[in-house]
Amino acid sequence: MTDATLPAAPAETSKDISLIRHALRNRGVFWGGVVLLLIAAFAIVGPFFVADPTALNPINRLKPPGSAGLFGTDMLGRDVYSRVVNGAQISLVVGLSVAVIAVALGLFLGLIAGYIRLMDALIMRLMDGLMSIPAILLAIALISLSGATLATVVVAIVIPEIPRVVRLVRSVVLTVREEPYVEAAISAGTKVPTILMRHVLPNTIAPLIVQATYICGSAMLTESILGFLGAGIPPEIPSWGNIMSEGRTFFQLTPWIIFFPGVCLALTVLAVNVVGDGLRDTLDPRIAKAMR
Amino acid sequence: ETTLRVIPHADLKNLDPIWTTAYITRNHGYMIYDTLFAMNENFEPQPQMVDTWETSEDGLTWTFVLRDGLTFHDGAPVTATDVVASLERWGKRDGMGQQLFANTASLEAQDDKTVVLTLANDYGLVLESIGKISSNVPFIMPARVAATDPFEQITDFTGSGPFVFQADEWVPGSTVVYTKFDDYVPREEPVSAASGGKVAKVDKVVWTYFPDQTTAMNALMAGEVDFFEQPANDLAPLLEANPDITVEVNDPLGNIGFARFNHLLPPFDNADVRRAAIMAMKQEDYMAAAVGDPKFWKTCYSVFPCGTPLDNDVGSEVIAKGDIDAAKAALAETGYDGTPVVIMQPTDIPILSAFSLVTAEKLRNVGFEVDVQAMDWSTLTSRRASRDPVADGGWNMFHTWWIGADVIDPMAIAFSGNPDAGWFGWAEDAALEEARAAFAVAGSEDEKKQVAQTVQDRLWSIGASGQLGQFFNPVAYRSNVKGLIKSPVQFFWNISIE
Amino acid sequence: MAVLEVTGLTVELPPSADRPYAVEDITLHVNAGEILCIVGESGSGKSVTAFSVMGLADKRALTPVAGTITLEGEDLLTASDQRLRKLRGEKMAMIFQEPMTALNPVLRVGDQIGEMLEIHTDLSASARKAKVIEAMRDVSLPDPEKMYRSYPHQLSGGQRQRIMIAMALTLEPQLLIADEPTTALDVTTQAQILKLIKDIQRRKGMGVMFITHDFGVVAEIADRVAVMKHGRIVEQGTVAEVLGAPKDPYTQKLIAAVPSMTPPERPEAQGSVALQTQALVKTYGQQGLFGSGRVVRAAQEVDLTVRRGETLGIVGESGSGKSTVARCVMRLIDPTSGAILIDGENIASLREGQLRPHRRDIQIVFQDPYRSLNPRRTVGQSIIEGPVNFGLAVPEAKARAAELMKVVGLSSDALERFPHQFSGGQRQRICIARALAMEPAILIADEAVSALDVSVQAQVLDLLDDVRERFDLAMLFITHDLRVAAQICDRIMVMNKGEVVETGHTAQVYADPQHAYTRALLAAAPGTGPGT
Amino acid sequence: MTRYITMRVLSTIPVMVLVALFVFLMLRLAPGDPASVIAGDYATAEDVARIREQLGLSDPIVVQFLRWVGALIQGDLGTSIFSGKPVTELIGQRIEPTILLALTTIIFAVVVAVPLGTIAAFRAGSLLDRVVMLFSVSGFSVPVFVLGYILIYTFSMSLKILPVQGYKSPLVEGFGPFLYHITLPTVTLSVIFIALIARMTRASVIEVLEEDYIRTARAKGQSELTILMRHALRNAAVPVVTVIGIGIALLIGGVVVTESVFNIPGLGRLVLDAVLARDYPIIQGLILFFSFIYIFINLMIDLSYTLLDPRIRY
Ligand SMILES: Nc1ncnc2c1ncn2[C@@H]1O[C@H](COP(=O)(O)OP(=O)(O)OP(=O)(O)O)[C@@H](O)[C@H]1O
Ligand SMILES: Nc1ncnc2c1ncn2[C@@H]1O[C@H](COP(=O)(O)OP(=O)(O)OP(=O)(O)O)[C@@H](O)[C@H]1O
Ligand SMILES: [Mg+2]
Ligand SMILES: [Mg+2]
Repeated sequence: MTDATLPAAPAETSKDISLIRHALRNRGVFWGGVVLLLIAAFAIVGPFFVADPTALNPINRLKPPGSAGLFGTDMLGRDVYSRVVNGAQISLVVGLSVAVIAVALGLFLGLIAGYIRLMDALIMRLMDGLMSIPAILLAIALISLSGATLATVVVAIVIPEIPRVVRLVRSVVLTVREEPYVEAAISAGTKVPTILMRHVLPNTIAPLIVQATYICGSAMLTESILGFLGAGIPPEIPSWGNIMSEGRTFFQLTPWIIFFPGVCLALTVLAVNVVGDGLRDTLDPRIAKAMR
Repeated sequence: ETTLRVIPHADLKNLDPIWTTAYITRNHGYMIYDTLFAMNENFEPQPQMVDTWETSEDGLTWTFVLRDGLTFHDGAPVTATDVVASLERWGKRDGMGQQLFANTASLEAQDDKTVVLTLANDYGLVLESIGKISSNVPFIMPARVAATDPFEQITDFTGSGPFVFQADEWVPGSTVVYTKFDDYVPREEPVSAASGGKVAKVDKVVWTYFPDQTTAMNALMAGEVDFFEQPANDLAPLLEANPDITVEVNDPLGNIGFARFNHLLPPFDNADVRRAAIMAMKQEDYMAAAVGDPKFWKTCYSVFPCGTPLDNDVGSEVIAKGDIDAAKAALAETGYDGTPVVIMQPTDIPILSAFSLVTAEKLRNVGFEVDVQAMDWSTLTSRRASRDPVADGGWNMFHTWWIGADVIDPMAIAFSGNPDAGWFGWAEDAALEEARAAFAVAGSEDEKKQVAQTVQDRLWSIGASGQLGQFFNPVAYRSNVKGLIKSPVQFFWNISIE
Repeated sequence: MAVLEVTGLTVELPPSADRPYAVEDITLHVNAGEILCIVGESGSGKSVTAFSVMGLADKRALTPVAGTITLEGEDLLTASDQRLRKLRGEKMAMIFQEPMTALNPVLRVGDQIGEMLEIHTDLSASARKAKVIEAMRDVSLPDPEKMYRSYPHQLSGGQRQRIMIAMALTLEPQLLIADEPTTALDVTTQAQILKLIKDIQRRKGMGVMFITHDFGVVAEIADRVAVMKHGRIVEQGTVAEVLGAPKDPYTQKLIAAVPSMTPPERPEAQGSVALQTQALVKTYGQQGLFGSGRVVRAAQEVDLTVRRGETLGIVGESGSGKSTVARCVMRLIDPTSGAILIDGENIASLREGQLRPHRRDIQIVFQDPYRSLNPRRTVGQSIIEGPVNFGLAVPEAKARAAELMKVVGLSSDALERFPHQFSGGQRQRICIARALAMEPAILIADEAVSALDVSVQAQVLDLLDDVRERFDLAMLFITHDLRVAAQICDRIMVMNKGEVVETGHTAQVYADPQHAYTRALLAAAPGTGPGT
Repeated sequence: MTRYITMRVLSTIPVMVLVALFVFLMLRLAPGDPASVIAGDYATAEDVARIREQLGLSDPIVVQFLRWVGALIQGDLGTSIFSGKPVTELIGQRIEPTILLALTTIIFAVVVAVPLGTIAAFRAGSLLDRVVMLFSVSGFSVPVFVLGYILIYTFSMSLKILPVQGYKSPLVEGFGPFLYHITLPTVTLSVIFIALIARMTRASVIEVLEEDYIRTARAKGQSELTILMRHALRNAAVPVVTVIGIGIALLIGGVVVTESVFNIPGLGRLVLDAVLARDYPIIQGLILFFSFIYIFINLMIDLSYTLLDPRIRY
């Protein structure tokens, strides 16, 4: 009764590599990825080639592009081009760190809430509470407590994001933990932390990537809004958000101060979201099927 | 019915001009209250509610007789009792008021219309005090209202001024409505700053606060409002480009930019270090960065606003230099040990934010270690009260500005040299305090000028504060608005809409 | 006269598929008043053929490249979308395999039937309603007036399937296509549905194309049979011809693999008692703070005993509590009351930590071969997980896994592959290997073969019998397929509505059922009549 | 059902207590206090101390908290430190614009986004799908205030067809003026939700379109449009409604900026002003109010599930 002849399985060396290749076949992922890579390269290398973004030159303030610097100067006579270049780093750092922290914490809490019945109500009620505290209040409170730094802004943006990630992860866990292979692992005597890491966590990856790209984009926007409200990143540090919020009074007079960082920000947020949508389309088998 | 639609410079958060010093509340006070004396264009106190007054031979007894026809909005006549109660409440909160009462033996209502002030000793600033133009202004309220604890807010907004406050239409954060007070009897004299005949020429004044400058400007250009009290200087070119809009400077004194050191903490506990810092403060850079168009600012090296009687240049070389190299040399001599300078930067106030950044750059160039800490203005106001070391929440520097009227003479708290009663930063200089005391009793104008020069000399030689220039906020209004009054404070009487 | 004629139909698959054509050169016809059964292995193209006729095949993936389909002489492949929409429902209708998902969960069932009339007739709302109720009565749904307003989830599987049938039949189409309409249903419900379809077909003289992989069903209802394999029709003819004298080797193999309803002789098991439950009760409901108030008594006072080397079968209709008992025994859920004795020790109320040592002794093979292996882990990783948890070194565990792969008839290099690279039957065998890797004393198989077609099913059954003997296992075998139970079980336990209604030796129960429910169950098993 | 609602409402109490405690502590521990703001530039340390005393800010935090909770239990949210007005009255004055703005925004966003998402899903993978999704995502890539300025510049200053700013109550000034003034803020605020809702609708409808009952509907001969409207959308609604619910919570954040840019006297500005001035009673009252609203909306959303999907029962 042996049946040694297996159907010829496609030669697959590594599942992950093929996944990436599969994802890159999606046009959104490809082009969004290209744009993001360019921006990241610009952010890393750019600052070495531009003037000091904080150097003031008040006499030369509000000069249009061309006459003083590629993108003109702002109200303190700082070079908008070098601020935008340096801002790329800050904005990407804000976007990435908010996404990473929110996802990491949300994942941790979501796994626990979803898998351990006792913790569910407690964690979810706490999350409800967190969600009702506006980011602006947090930002100002944190800034007054520990001074305005990149970190306070990141924390202020992260905290309201966490409950949303927790909800998402929890909903995935609730369905996954009913899967027979999780029950099989329980039957095999696997301990809870291992089950979570080995069998539950991988299922949350696809929706989390999408959520993370969304958070990454919206964090960069929120950062600029905090700047607008006067509770953003310290003005000494250039970020796209605070360049725009500082330049907003000059919106009609010297639009370039807002225009250049605005275009960069829009492009980045767009690219990040396009990649996120693309990843969802390729990672979610049901949607991927429809897209074929 | 004519309505004047105004964008005020700030949100009217509360209504008690004695309880708070907020300028917007002061402006509100001028709408609904009247004062005994009022400052004219030349900063001389003129009678306003007072009809006649006389001073005794020894200068200690002052008798004031109220004008006829003064009535409160509720119809009750204004009496001497109301005046006494109002001045007493004011005297418990206002700095000049406290000084006046410190020198006063008694303040009494002799009859319905006569108030008698008896000084305990010689004091030269009686009319300057009760005719004070800026916060806190000794507004006259009904005695029952003035009976409120000065540290508690009043809840009854009955005044005797040219406009009536509409309490039920007040939306804090947004709208304040005033209507013309029909029974107000203006003086005969022509209007001159706060003094003269306060004639309400519109039926209604509506203040709508705009949190956003760009929107405020657009609303004015689109004709949705008539008057914009304090557009950002940088918006002036756009507003000027519109033929229907006039942009002009209405306040002859303007504002004085101010960099304040903490005299208690190193490195600024050393006068030489402070002077080295001041040497680097080139006013042109501050003004260009924060104000922009040179039309709206000028350099001013007198501690008293340029263009006012006490303006002088004694000891000003230190600030007039604006020279990094000189500052470097001066700092080198002090043996500065690299203690970081903590500058508090209020990010919600653009001008002060810009000042902070300019100072930071200059100090760095001079050789200071600088730590700029961004925060909101509220945090700054409470943190600046801390005398603790930096590690425990202290500070080394912050920036602010004074409206010219507030630093017009040596009595201003900004110039205090007494660290116990003085202003944040707590400068200490006995000679300075002596000179300020002398000013209070100085008789003649010349004597006053003399004392003022001494005060200024002391201020510069101890490097009390840095001075960043004199700048002017324009007002912008549509061409159908007529009759603006030149004054450091915005008044809405005498203005008509055509 | 032929209602439906398919000639030379070839449907192309997208380039990524494992073969170029879903179906190739299909020629068949359905006459009026006739039932044509299509049988064949999974993936052979039965559904594609049906969907192509209906014009419902996925346009993005499936393109007919040759052949014609005519319905009463009208060419369907060239018909416009609009014309097709008109024909669907009116002239041809279809019943789908899965009654739960084929109905829109948020619309009332009456309205869903009524939609058919709304699309194709001008009847007024009240006339429609009357007609719908009549149609529901036709398929013998109880109390149609009330059921009209029900939502699908409020009906049982059999009732839902009847709604589908009522829907398909309201407009009395000439052609009815039924794609495995009873696969998901238990035997009693299945029998009712089959009878219903046959009755209506006779009454209305429709042509029916009936797709199934159950030869019992074929024997029960078919006039003619077509056998498909790999996209082609390998044999076609009357029931008697195909079932009685199959010509094609594949058909022969299929028919040979159909298990018999007659249990073979088995020696009485003599081993020690490995597993015992005493008065096991499980009641669902009232979970959490806001849980629903519904209380389900899924298992009531269940007593069972399994000895080493013995297989106890649990049979019964869907929802009778079979899986509940298995999951309680595994302690994947907590029993409400009662005792579970493993080698004499009661594990019913042990905490998870105390349970761990027992986990080694008792293993389960789940019903669903597709979902019980983690798709992201290699087969080898899944198999060694348990032994490694219990302290076996990884290399030894791997060696044991390799050995077990041979036992279940797979090559050991399969350990490096992922589950999606295996067919359903192979996966089921991997699950068995995983369970055996723990060297358990007790093995539970929950519907371990229901999803497989007969030839694969036969292989797995042989394997189970083999390992039971080899490892002297106590086995609990859950199924709703009475033929399968007959072949593998030493003893049979019949469950109905959470209660054990009868237990006994297989041969004895089959030959002489005591309880009325057991009798009904046995009578309902398809294909028990002549022909098998 | 009633039991469920009661339990949900009751379970909000601990949440609100926690939120209240957290906010209270955060406010008191952060530097910056109203007394120094009130006292202003001329005040001496004694003045500030007296004001603190008067405002009860010099008592121990526990005492302050208990005092506040005590008043709260009697339905008193306290009075604003600055304006001296009761917090309830301040919220009352500001609630209408914010609620109506949120409402028009959600309506507008849903009306635009749901059809966009549905069309994109129906033609998933096509050029149309890409264009629609790019359009809806690009709306979400500019900060709200920049978008607001651009819209004001275009529609109010250049085309002169809409007002720059302001809010007109439909109850006082009538519906016409209300719409006239609310249009630009609504569009500004909607953009981010359009992206959110359209994306969710698309994903959800794509999934539903793969369901068997869609095939059943086709087998009946139903037209594609009716299938989308009657069968697909209804089933896709639950996640979409969830996103709308989260959107309303997000609105409270986005509305601050929109209210600033369009000068609408709403709750968003009230919070911001209160935070900047450290007007503790207003902040505390508003956060409680927000968490209440938020919990209420979540409850409504959960209840709406039972209407949208008869399988869901509580
Ligand atoms: N939409 C589709 N896209 C791609 N391939 C498809 C699609 N539908 C069917 N196929 C392929 O066509 C072949 C025939 O499938 P079909 O569904 O007709 O099988 P079946 O005989 O009905 O099997 P089962 O008994 O499992 O239902 C299979 O190989 C299947 O993978
Ligand atoms: N988690 C649960 N919560 C509530 N009720 C449940 C749960 N699991 C099962 N039930 C109910 O318990 C009853 C028995 O279910 P069980 O899964 O044991 O049936 P089964 O005999 O295995 O049926 P099938 O043949 O369909 O697998 C059913 O009515 C089912 O609806
Ligand atoms: Mg099929
Ligand atoms: Mg089961």
